[in-house]
Amino acid sequence: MTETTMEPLVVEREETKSGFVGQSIPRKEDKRLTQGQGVFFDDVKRHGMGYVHFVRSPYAHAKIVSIDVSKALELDGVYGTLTGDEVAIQTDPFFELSTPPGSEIKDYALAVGKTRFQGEPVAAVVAATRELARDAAELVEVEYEPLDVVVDPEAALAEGAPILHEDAGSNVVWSGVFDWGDWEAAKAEADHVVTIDYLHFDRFSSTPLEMSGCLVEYERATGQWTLYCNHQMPGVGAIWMAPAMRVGIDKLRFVTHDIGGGFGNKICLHPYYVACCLLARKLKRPVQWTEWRTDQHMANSHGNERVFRDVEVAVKADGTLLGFSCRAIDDCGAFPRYEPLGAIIWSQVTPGLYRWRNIRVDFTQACTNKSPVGPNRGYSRLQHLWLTERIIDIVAAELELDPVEIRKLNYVKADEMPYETPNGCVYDSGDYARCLDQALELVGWTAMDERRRDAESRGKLLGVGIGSTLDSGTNNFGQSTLINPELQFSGNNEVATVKLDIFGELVVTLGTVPQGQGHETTASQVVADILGVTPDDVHVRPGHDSFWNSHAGFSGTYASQFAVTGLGAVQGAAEKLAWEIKRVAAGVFGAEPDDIELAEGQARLAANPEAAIPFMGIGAIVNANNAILPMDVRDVTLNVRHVYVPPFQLPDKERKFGNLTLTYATQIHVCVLEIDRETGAYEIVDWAVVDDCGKRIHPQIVEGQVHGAWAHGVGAATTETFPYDEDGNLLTANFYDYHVPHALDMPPLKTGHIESPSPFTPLGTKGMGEGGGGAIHAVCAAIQDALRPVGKPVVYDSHNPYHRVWELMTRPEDSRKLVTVESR
Amino acid sequence: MIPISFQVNGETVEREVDPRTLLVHFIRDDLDLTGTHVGCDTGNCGACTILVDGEAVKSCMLLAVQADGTSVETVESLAGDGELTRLQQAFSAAHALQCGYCTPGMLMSATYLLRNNPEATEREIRKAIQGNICRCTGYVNIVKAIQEATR
Amino acid sequence: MLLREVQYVRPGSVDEALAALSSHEGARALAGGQTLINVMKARAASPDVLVDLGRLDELRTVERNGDGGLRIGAMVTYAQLMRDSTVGEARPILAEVASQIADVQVRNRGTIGGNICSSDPTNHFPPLAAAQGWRMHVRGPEGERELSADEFFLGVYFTAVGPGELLTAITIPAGGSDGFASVTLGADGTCIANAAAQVRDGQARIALGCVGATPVVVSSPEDVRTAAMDPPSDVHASADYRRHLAEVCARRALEQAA
Amino acid sequence: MKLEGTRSFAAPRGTVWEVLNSPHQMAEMMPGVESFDVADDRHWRANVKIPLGLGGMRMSINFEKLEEREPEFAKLHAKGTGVGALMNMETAFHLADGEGGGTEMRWEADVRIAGPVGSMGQRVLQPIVNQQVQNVLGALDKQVQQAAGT
Repeated sequence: MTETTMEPLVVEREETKSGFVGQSIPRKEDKRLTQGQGVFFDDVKRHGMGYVHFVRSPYAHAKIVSIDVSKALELDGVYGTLTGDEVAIQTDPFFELSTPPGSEIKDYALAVGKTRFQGEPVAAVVAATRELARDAAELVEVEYEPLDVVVDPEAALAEGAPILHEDAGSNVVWSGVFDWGDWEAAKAEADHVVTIDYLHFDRFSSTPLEMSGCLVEYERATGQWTLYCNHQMPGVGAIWMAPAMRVGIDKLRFVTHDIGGGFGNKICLHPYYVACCLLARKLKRPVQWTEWRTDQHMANSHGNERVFRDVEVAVKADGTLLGFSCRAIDDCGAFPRYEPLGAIIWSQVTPGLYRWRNIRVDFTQACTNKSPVGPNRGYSRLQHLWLTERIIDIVAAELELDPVEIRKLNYVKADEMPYETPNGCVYDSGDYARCLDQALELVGWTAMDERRRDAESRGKLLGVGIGSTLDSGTNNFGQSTLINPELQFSGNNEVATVKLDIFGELVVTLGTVPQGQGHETTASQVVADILGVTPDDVHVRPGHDSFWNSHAGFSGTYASQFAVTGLGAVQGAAEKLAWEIKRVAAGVFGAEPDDIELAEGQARLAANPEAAIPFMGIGAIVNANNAILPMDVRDVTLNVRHVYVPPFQLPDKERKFGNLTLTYATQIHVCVLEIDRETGAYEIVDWAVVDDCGKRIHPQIVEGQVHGAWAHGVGAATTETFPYDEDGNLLTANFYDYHVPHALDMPPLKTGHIESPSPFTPLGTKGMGEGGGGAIHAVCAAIQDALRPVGKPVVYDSHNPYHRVWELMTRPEDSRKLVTVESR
Repeated sequence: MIPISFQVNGETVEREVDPRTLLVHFIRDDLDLTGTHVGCDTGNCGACTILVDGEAVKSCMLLAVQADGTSVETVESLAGDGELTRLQQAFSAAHALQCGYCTPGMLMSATYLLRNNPEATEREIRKAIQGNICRCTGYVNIVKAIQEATR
Repeated sequence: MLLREVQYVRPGSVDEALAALSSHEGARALAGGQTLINVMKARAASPDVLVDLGRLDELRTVERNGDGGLRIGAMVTYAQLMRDSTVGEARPILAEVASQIADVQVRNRGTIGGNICSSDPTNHFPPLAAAQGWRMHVRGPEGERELSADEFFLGVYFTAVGPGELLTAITIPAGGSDGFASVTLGADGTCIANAAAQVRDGQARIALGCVGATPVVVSSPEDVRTAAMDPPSDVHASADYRRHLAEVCARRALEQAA
Repeated sequence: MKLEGTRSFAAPRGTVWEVLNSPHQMAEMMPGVESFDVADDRHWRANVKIPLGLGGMRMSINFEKLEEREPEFAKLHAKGTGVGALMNMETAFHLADGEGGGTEMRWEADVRIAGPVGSMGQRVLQPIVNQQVQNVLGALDKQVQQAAGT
């Protein structure tokens, strides 16, 4: 077995710099987390609290005829219940982002009148213990009248399909055509037009190990709710919840501490949280809800499933790609919630990594009787990037082109950066070809033929696949206006505060809501360098408390942006504080602020380091001894706030054109796998990934994100899937059937990196972490490569369990039918 | 309710328990040792791994009554004297944790491995943590950390 | 998670266990609990009384029979099978197969008796039991019965162990050579298809798992195609694919045995 | 999940019809019936505990007779609740005179299970349902024999 390579084999541009930024210092979070002292929401208890258990619909689509909670209420230890009828009276539907018909959809905390997916909560019960709550939930009698079910998005759009939302009158949430360049001209100019009838990006989710939940306290005196929870974007949660609950946004206090993974799956928790808030108010006691694994799989949020139809690709004889067109049908499940943002978010990476200029996508999003979707690591871009990577490999296979050469020929070049895409996005920096070369070298590209022969001698088919992706980070929320011109969102922002306390302690609060990304550590590195202290001297408050932590409209941890927005805010705040400290010291020494340097926890005269005031002294002077300060320094508070606002413009709504994200990190994967000729079972035997996310604040954390994104991709490509039967039963509602790769499933990993600093961000960093699904693309490509000798089947699905591989290899003609080449 | 008496991290615990209470819930809710986590409802994820009489087990597949008369070790026992164990230090040094939710179970599985096989190979390490799901790290740095701790 | 109400008893002897099992119709034996407790968490099955066999050390022994076979107590864990030197010498396949079941934690609790009594078609030991001619020793109020695999496995989650009865041990006749092969969901994961084989005096006996409610026995891989299988179609494999895998597993198990 | 089959009985059609249409005889046939109430001749309700090795799976089942054409055709609907699951079954049987005064029965059933148990997958459910159907048919044989004997 190849030894796992932990350190990058090739390190480009090694920079020696004093300071903590760029160093993999020990994480601040680790001390508590390795001792089991992390505080996750389910660890929080309150006197007299009741446990919530949701009664969930076993039907994917049914009319609710009646709900009878009387037997549940008779059980000893039951505190009360909540039903959809109460919810419909006490709250308004959550606002919808879409234009009609999607905007007409009514989404409440509990099902009102009918249920639209299996696992949808129809009632809630609160009891003294978790077990009793479940006992009581079983006693709630719900009479359903089953309705016809539709689980396929294309079937949902067909004439006569069962309609999920009568108010919308259609299963269409949103549709629109994206048309950039001149597709018809490109097609006319092409030497080959490759048509792919059908591609399917599968449904899965990152299934964070910690389930969703909250503990809610209601204070009657002030009408205020406190939610100890694990919402990863509470600001947005509040924007959904407060209007629906008919209260001001300040009535909702969100407190998070440690969160056991989010990956986007903890953004759409508002229906559950509203139900818990109503229960806490109704029952006059704290209530606690912990989702169970089966619940999470059935009814939390899945990643978007997407079908691509009639994909046409215009190619020149030498392999130059001119453009493509397709229809995309996105399946958002029973309720849009965060959607239809996914209908635009993909266009952050419209051309993928390639230079084609003529792209036309006819996009429709449909509702089906399945779990609602929500943002999921790589949200909406990985589906589209998978499409572009599939196109490249299918085109290469059909035209007998080398998958490496066709990529290099068509990749956006390093010297073209910053590069404006056909839809106005600006790729800030990067060198894709160099990343690819490095990845190929790591995996031993030149020895691959020998390895193929060796595999063959063991009854195996060896395949190599490339997955090249972009991780677009720092959203311009103006993109929402491209789906709904009425929406009043644009730009982005993030907040941090840094203060120097009375005894010299440096305290940082973040607007973000970390779930494992090490924000406490990286923020302390940035602050330490600016203030001349060590990260140990900087206390970054763990978690997020919306009453403590200053935050802005887009605060949260999502969409690969902390290294830009979060640390941009931290940097700004630390610089402001540095200036205040210098002014205080200058005031004391009768010098100018520019004469002061900050080092070793002191403010001192640069010309005479002996003249120094420790930070403790500065803190004491401003907070407790400020009469000694000159009048012009008395505005100093040593408690500063900075809002980082990226330089965005409003996009052009007509042309759907504009810069939608600030940074573009790159990940290039190369997967090597072996398929058992007799069974279709396969094993991933080697893997290399090269990452470029600009300046790296904490290389180890960056690598960790690369590892995680890789693992999610491998899972999605191989054993993680959320399939439904025709009745709308989810078939993988637990970790038995939804197989998450474990340590034996994951091959050794070789990693490398280059650094192309972003010219657009304060620290030269780029957002990263989502990874763009690179591993999915690489596995698909490797399977297709391995199967070339057995009839050259076409890998048409993002998820390829053994049985699908077996079908591909035994009936290659079935998938070959999907592709035609018209050569002129 | 059934009376039980057992050792938890070296201290005697005597309580009455409802037979249907799972050991993991007893540890978390009754003993307030919240380092032991719940990540699934089918015994697959290993976040609830503890040692019972020195054997690694999933505490969601044991009833609290079954712990009667045993000696239980949870993650809280590892740095009992305030000093992180070699393994805990290696986890931090190798960045073997991100969100930290799987970490307690992972540490207990690794502790069990190292007690029984202090010179485990990479393959043995992977096999030893196969019952512990991590969604953040792809296991790369977890394997590395345990390797560090074997040296 | 969150079980229904249940009573619990922990007998100190097999006789006490039998008495407890007989005293209540809804009583069930709790062995390692690695299946039963999960099923109870799903509230799919709900025994009224759990009779915990955990302290019955008399069921945790491995012995060599006079005829060179093995007698294995029903409460012997997978981990015990893996490290037991008698097993290692007499029937190393048992240790090899045990090491592929689930994970370390489950192997520390899960028992050979539980594996066959739960009679899940994807389990590892039922095909071995059928291929190797295990005898299941079932004790009840009327005394002890001895059953072959054919008599023992009745259906999914369903065996010949009746109310008030208890599987106490299995005996494995002195063997020829053994093999086991599987295709799993993830490395060492749930079996999508599996097969066990034994060759003794030139005679092959192959038992297929995952393709019916109970193990399907054939005498050669060529017979798999025509064997009376009823493989389920599910998210991991279609019935046809399972049939094909059964054939491959049969051949591989036999190759290992031969 | 759709199931179907045929079965021959060594008893006249009328006898088989009677057994199949008597709620009480029906109750005797079903595995694990704990209680049985007849509301009227078209509706009845059973509490069952389907015996599995791991412990019983409890369900409360409501039966409704949808259609009958004595003595050749009947259609039943059964809806079961319990264990966080819902079972919906529609079953129909056609009776015809068989050889030697016997009866030929052709039956079909469409069983749908929803909820978390439904989600556990066909792997487990399909064989369990098959098993229960075999039990019911076996019991039906016995009942018919008894009825024919008396």
